[in-house]
Amino acid sequence: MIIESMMDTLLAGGVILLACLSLSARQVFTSIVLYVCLGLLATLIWVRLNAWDVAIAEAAIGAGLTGALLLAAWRQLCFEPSDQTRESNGVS
Amino acid sequence: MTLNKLLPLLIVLSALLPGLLIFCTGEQRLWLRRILNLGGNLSCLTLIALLLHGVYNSEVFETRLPLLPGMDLVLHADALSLLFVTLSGLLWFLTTLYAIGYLEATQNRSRFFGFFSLCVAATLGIALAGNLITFLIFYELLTLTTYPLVVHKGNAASLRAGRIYLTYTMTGGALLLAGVVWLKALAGPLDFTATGILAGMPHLDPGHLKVIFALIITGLGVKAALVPLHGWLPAAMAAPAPVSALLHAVAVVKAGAFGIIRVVYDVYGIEFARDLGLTIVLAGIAAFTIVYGSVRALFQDDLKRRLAFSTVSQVSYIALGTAIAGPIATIGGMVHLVHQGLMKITLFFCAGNLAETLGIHKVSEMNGVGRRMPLTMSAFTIAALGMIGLPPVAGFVSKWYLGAGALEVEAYWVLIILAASSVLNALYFLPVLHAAWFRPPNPTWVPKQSVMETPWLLLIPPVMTAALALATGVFAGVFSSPLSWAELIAAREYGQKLVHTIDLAAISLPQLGWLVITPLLLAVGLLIPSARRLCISIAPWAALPALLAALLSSPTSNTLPGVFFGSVLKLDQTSQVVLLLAASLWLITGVYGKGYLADHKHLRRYTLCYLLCMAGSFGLTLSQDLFGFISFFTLMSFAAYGLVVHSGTPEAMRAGKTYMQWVIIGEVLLFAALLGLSTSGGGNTLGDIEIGAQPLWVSWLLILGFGIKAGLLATHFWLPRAHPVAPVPASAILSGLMVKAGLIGWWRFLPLGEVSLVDAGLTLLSLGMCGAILAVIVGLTQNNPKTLLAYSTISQMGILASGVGAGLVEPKLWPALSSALLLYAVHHGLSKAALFLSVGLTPTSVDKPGLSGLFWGIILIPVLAMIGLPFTSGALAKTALKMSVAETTTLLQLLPLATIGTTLLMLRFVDLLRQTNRPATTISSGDRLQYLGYVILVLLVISVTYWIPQAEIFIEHTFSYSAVSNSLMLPAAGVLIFLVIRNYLAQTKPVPAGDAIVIIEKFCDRLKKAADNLQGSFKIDMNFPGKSVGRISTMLPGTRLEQRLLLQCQPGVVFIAIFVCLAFMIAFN
Amino acid sequence: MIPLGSVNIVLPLLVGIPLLAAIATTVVDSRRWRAGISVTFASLQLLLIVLWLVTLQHTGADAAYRYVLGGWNSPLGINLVADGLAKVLLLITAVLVLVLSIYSAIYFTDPAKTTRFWPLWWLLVTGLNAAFIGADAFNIYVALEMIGLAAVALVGLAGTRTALTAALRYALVGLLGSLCYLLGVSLLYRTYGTLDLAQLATETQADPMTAASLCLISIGLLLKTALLPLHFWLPPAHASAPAPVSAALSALVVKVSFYLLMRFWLDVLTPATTELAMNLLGILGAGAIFWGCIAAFRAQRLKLVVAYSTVAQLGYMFLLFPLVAASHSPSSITGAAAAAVVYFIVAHALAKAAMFLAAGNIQMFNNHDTVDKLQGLARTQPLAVLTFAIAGVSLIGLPPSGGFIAKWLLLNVAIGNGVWWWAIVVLGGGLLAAAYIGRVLHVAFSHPVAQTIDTDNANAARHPPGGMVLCALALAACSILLGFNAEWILNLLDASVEPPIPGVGGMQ
Amino acid sequence: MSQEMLYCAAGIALFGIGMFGVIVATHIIRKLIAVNIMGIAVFMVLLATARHGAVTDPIPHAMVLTGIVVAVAGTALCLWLALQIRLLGRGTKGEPPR
Amino acid sequence: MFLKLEFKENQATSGELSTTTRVLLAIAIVALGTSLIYAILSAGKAPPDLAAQVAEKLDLSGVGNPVTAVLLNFRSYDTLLEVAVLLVVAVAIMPPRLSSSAGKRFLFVNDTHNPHVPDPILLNLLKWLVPLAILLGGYLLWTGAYSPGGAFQAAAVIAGAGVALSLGGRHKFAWEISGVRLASSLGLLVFVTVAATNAFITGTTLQYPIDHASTLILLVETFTTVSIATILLLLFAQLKSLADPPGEMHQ
Repeated sequence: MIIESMMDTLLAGGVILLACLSLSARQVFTSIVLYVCLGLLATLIWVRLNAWDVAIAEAAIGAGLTGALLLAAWRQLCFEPSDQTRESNGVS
Repeated sequence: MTLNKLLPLLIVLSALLPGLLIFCTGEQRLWLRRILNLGGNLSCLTLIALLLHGVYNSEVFETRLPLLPGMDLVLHADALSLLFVTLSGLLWFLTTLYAIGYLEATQNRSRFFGFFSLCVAATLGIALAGNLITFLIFYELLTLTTYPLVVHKGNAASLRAGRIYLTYTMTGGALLLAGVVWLKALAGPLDFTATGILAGMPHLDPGHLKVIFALIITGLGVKAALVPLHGWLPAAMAAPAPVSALLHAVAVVKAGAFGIIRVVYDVYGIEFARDLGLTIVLAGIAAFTIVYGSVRALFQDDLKRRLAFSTVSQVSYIALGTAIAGPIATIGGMVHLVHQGLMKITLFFCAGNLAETLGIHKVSEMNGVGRRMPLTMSAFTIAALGMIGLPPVAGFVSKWYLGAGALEVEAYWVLIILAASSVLNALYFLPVLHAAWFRPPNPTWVPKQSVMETPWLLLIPPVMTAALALATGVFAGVFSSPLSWAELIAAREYGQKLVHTIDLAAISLPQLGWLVITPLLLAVGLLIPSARRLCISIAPWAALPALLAALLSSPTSNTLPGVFFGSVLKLDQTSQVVLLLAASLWLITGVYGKGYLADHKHLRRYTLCYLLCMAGSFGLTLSQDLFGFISFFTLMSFAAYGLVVHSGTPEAMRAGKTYMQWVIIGEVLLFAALLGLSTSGGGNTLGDIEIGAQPLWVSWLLILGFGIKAGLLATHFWLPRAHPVAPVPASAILSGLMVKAGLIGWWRFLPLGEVSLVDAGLTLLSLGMCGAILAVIVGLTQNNPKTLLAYSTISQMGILASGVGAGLVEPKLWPALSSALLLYAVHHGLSKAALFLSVGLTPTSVDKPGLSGLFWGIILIPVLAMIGLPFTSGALAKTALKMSVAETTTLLQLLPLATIGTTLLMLRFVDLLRQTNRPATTISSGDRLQYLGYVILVLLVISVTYWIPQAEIFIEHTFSYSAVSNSLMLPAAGVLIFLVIRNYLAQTKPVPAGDAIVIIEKFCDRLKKAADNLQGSFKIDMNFPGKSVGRISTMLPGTRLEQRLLLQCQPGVVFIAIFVCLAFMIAFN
Repeated sequence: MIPLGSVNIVLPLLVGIPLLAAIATTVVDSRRWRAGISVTFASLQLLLIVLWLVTLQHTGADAAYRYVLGGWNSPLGINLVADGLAKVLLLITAVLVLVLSIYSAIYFTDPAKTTRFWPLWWLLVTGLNAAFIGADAFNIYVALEMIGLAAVALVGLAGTRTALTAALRYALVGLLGSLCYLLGVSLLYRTYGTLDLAQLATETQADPMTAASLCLISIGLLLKTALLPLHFWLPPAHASAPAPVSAALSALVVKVSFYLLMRFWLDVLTPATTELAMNLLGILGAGAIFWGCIAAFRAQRLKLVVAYSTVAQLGYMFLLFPLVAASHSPSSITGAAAAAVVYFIVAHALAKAAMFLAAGNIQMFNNHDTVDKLQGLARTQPLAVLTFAIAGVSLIGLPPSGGFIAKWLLLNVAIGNGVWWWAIVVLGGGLLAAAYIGRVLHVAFSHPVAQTIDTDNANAARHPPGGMVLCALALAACSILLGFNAEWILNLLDASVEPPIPGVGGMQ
Repeated sequence: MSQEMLYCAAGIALFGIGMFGVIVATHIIRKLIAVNIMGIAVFMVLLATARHGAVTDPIPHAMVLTGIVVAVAGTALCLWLALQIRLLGRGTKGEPPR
Repeated sequence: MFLKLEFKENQATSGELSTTTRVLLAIAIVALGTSLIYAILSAGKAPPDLAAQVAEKLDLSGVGNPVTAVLLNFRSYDTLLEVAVLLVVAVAIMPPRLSSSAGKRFLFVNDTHNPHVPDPILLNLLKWLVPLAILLGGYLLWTGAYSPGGAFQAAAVIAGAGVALSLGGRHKFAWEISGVRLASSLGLLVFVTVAATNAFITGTTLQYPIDHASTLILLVETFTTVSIATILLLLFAQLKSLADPPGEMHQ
């Protein structure tokens, strides 16, 4: 029991910590990465809370896909597309 | 549904549907539009005829549509609504004809005629509305449909007019709405009933009903152009002529007036409204509007503006008739609804014709226009004469009934209003007629193209309306004339048969009123260009009735119930003396002034102020009620401003400013004091009030308030500034008479002889004494003889004030003291006036020693009287004072000091007068008038005090040895002292006039500068974003202020703040 | 089991029809088809609702309808409910959807835009209907999100930078608001174990949890309703969206969250509400009225004027709360104050939609909508100005118009309960509204200044097609017609608006 | 403190952090992360609530599943809008997007 | 809060508020949160929640997994609207133009122009990973009826595979746009159709006939999975390649 409740406390604390870190990170990229970590930690919590369905969805959508979306948008937003990429007409 | 249920709706639809259809017609489809228009007109008229027939036979016509639960849209035809419906229908027809002619080949005619019809539909709806809610709906609809008409031209002026119109009417509409909702909440559905709904509901709180009445009447008053709410009407002149005609004659102003009739009669019930005391207020406003509108009309050169102000005035007849609250007056008011409509629409048609045909917009351009456009001007003339109220035109009928109605309920003042209004109407219409018919025409006008002076469509309507106006007057007694209808209505509203006969002999105008009215009438006469010269020349004689009354009349009292909540004018022994002083001074200064100010530029203005002051001073002398007193006091104070600033020099302006500041302070204090007096004393007239029961604060306020006028120390600052700068005769009046108004005030309102107010009395006493002495010291340093005299006035008034103070401390002294003070006041008034007048005299002929001696002789007489040498009025006054204050030793000991001071001042005055070198000229006729006035005054100085009945008891003592020796020794001491300090005085720099105030003013200036600086640093950028056309804010398109708010106080923070607030408040459970 | 033929089937159909329309317009490839489908479906929807309401009137069935979706009763399943309030809102939604659909069918010509517009439009309608008839707190959350995201996407459809920025801001606000709402709902679920509003209404007590959830729900919804200090997002979003979208946003979308607020405060969580908080809402509403009017008066763009006018008009609705607090009426959601506000909502919806459409027409004609440059509009675009003016009449609250009746009812309640200061607010707001409407009309009626013809504008400007003009005018006419008989809508509400007994209620 | 209470409290703390982040952050991605954190917070409260009784309650689970999808949808829409603005911004070098 | 929105990389985490404001803000939020936690702690005993009811009715739902039962039967209306929400975003983001030159390929084309040489290991990995993910998705979909898993999870996994494929560098998105429109609305369409059919069969919308419940739910789930996967992939694709000039997206 004690171990379990310690684990819960750690998880809860970790989530809060990650949230703080993610929001106070200097670089947007770091923020995103930390957020993805947060999502994964949340998945663990969902498992702890006996919510397997949610955990799967969170891992796939909440952390995974959202993270991918954020990263994709971040690349577009935060970098001026160089001429080179334009000419090559591709998106790296 | 039977026809009875449909007919009212059909009438409204007969105007509404053509309107809507016209919107859909193309701009160029002339004939279609005309057919629609006239078809609507004619069908409307037919329906109205049906309705008339039915209502006369007491059939019921009512359309009822559900609107809300317990609230229906009711169209109901009764006699009153028919009066208005018929007028609207008829004039709509004529105006349409006119408009078709007027707007030929202009733009946007479909829009115009569409809204025109809608506007009439709304008017018809107003007329037929069967309850207050329906009325409100159509009333607002009218606002909306007239707006496009007002702005039809689309130029800057009409847009401005439209904006003003909307602002006024929207505000009015909101107030009306508030009132109606409130009333609805109290009284349920508000169906109009002939004797009033609310009369049958005694459980309602009258206070609420009064407020509601005020709300509703204000709302309606906007459209009816009651005076403070009339601003939109003259501005709306920018609209095309047919619109103005309709607006003024039928639609808008009449809607307001009609609403007032409805509310007073059918909602409140006339008797109930009278019991609530509402009608008298309305009557007052209406009366004021009548006079005001007429006066404003006088000064307009623009013809349409003149007519507009005439409308402001005339429409209020309706409200007046309603508010007088007698059956006959009601008839007058209602019949005026029709008559004014006919006459005013004629006038506007004519004005439109003039503008359209000859381009005449101004009265001054109308010379000889009668020859060029005889038919138009004939119509104009008939209507104008009707407006004035000349028989047999329609206007006479309404005025007659109004007057008779007023007499019936003993509202005599209405007669004065009617008379004044008629005179004013004459004043602004007759010159127009004169010019049009008797002056040579302007040669540059377009000559007549054909037989007609102007297109026939423009000509027929005014001629017809003029004919109608004449006919309704001539055949007023005929069955189905507007008058008969109005009688029918009034009979239904009052639920009684009417009594037509009134005993006219029972009416008499209060005689004392004439004392006040005479100068006022002359003042009004000054406004008439032609009568101006005459009025100016007889202005001094306006004081004659007062003089006669003071000399000949026995004490009487008159009550004017209609003025100022029941004003009382009373002539008793005391006021007779004061009146004598006032009348003689006014007369003398008037005569003197005629010489002094001959050929002066602003003579008219001066005379006007002079007359107003005169009326005020007479009025306040006679008034026995609070409101009368304060009103006349105010009149005098304000009019005196004109005298003070008359010369227009910078000093005069500065003095005027100081004067005005203190007058206003005084007014405020007095207002509070009299209010307190009225509430604590339980009445408005001196007979009713228990003066002795006044609270202490009232006494203090009275002392201060009147002290300002009386030049009491510490409130005297305006006096040494204002008195010297005025023209000499005005200074004489100011110093001789007006400062006494303060004294009269104390006399009337302080509990003298009843209660002992030790603190207040001692304060007054010591202030007076200090003033008496300090003023001497400051006065001695002056170089200007008039300033010196002003300080002398302060000193003398100080003595009087200390006398009053003594009376306040020791009530038992008062009977004797009052006589002494009166004597002293008369003495001082006359002598001081004489002294001032002497400053303005020209020392003639230095070369003729005899005459020179005579000159100095007559100049010295008031000086000696002032000093109080034996056998002068001064000696009598001083002895009397000394005798009556015998028990107040402090005062007694200080009086000799004051006498010495006066001696010093007078000697210095003579000194100054001698030093002033004036060129000797030949005596002109003006100078002769001056000398005449002066000499009469000097004679009065010598004699008057001995005539006064109050003086009798003191006369013997004056001739006693001790008194004589006293009055010789003290001046002698004064002469000695003067000889010692004379050289010193000559070198002293004069204390600036107004002494302490100068320091205060400097301080204030500095403060203001500091404040300006401070404001500069916090300057708020109040740029109006609407003005900057070029800049379109795209990023955050809020207003600049909002941007600032948001940038400084982030929405997120606001969000959290609201969150916290909400949480707190919910948790607060 | 309820037979299919029962009138109740209307409730799920109200969600199903727009959803099907959304799917159809997504799949179909032609612009004309999309428009055709939309107008058909909109007519169908309106017809359905009208028939439904008429049937209800005739059968005189009970007030609140429940439809048990999936046959699972309420704590487990989701129910749909339509009480008087919802019926009125559904009706007005259907009317507006039809008119706006017709308008949009003409307005949007660019195929790239129609591909997006129609599905989004119908999804928005789905959300609106779902929110109005939802009886489940979480279901309402989903509907709210749907409305919010669809509205954001529709605002973004304008494609300008301003519009996109406004849309982004709107989206963030919407998300924040929804999350607050969701947290409140989860706390409610935690406390009472149910999400059904009717059940909650019977069970709620004034305990801290309920208060906390009320607070969270309220703040979320307030943010979405744009009450005064939280209104910052509304004017840019509403002003920069395409005209029909603006109309729908102002007329319907903000009303949803207000409707929910009404629900929660007056019905579901009433025990937790306090008079103080209700008065706070009222004061903020009064502030919104004044600020909105002032800002509208000062705004430079016509659509911004209209948008700020929405801010002001929303303020009126919030007067509901203090009025209810003052009336101490037990059934506050069907009381006179609520009836007044619902009437106000309807009147405002019609008038505001008409106004936005008119503004859209004007913008299309001039290719700009800077107020100060609209001189002579009354001559060139008389019908648009007429529409604007008529809608303005209703907004000001002049008779005869729906706005007048609404204000009349509000004033009646305010005065009847002796809270006259709210009456002053109502009247003063009307005057201020007159000021900004008057300003626009003033410019419109003035002579056109000698215009240097802006070539850019001249090329792009075009006369709005007659259909668009007529749509706007029809809505304006409706808003006037609404003023002629209020009874019908009030009957629909099942509300009692009987005024206090004469002389007894009053301000004694 | 029971597990359920702990996660409830943690959820509310996360909610606060997220809200602070939404308000304070200016970068759009950070704002969106904050919004998502708020979402996770609400889910945590809900899932903790599911453990409130004796048996795990599936209804909050379903709610959270729905919530996750909605959150992703909202995030995607916001990001897309931001990208659009950025795209337009590239064309016009003007004032910075606000 | 939303006045200043930045898009470019910046270092500062909080640009527009002063420190004082932020501290005040933090205090306010902490106070709010504390009182909220207090409210939760002070709440009384657990209410009767719905777990028991769900368990009781689970047999009637046609599926064994209570979460799936709630999602697709008890509260399927929520799910319906949720799919609609996804459709909202899909439509909003959808590229407006038809891809004319995409060779009518539904999702991907080989990106031969990409100058970046993809990592061969990654490419090999992807060759295995993508089919595996699709298989996993199918499994999750199938197993969702009895154990954790279901339409959303399946769709997410499949979409993840697509994301990975696109990140591999060898492939890029090529939308046959009407196909995408159809695919994204298919789930909803089937859902609505089933609901309507239910109404005809059982008389109540969304009420499955007990016998066919599991089949129908699986049907709905399958098509929903397709739609959701398409939409999620579309979201990613649009965010990833939005910077392309619109006309040249597919050559």
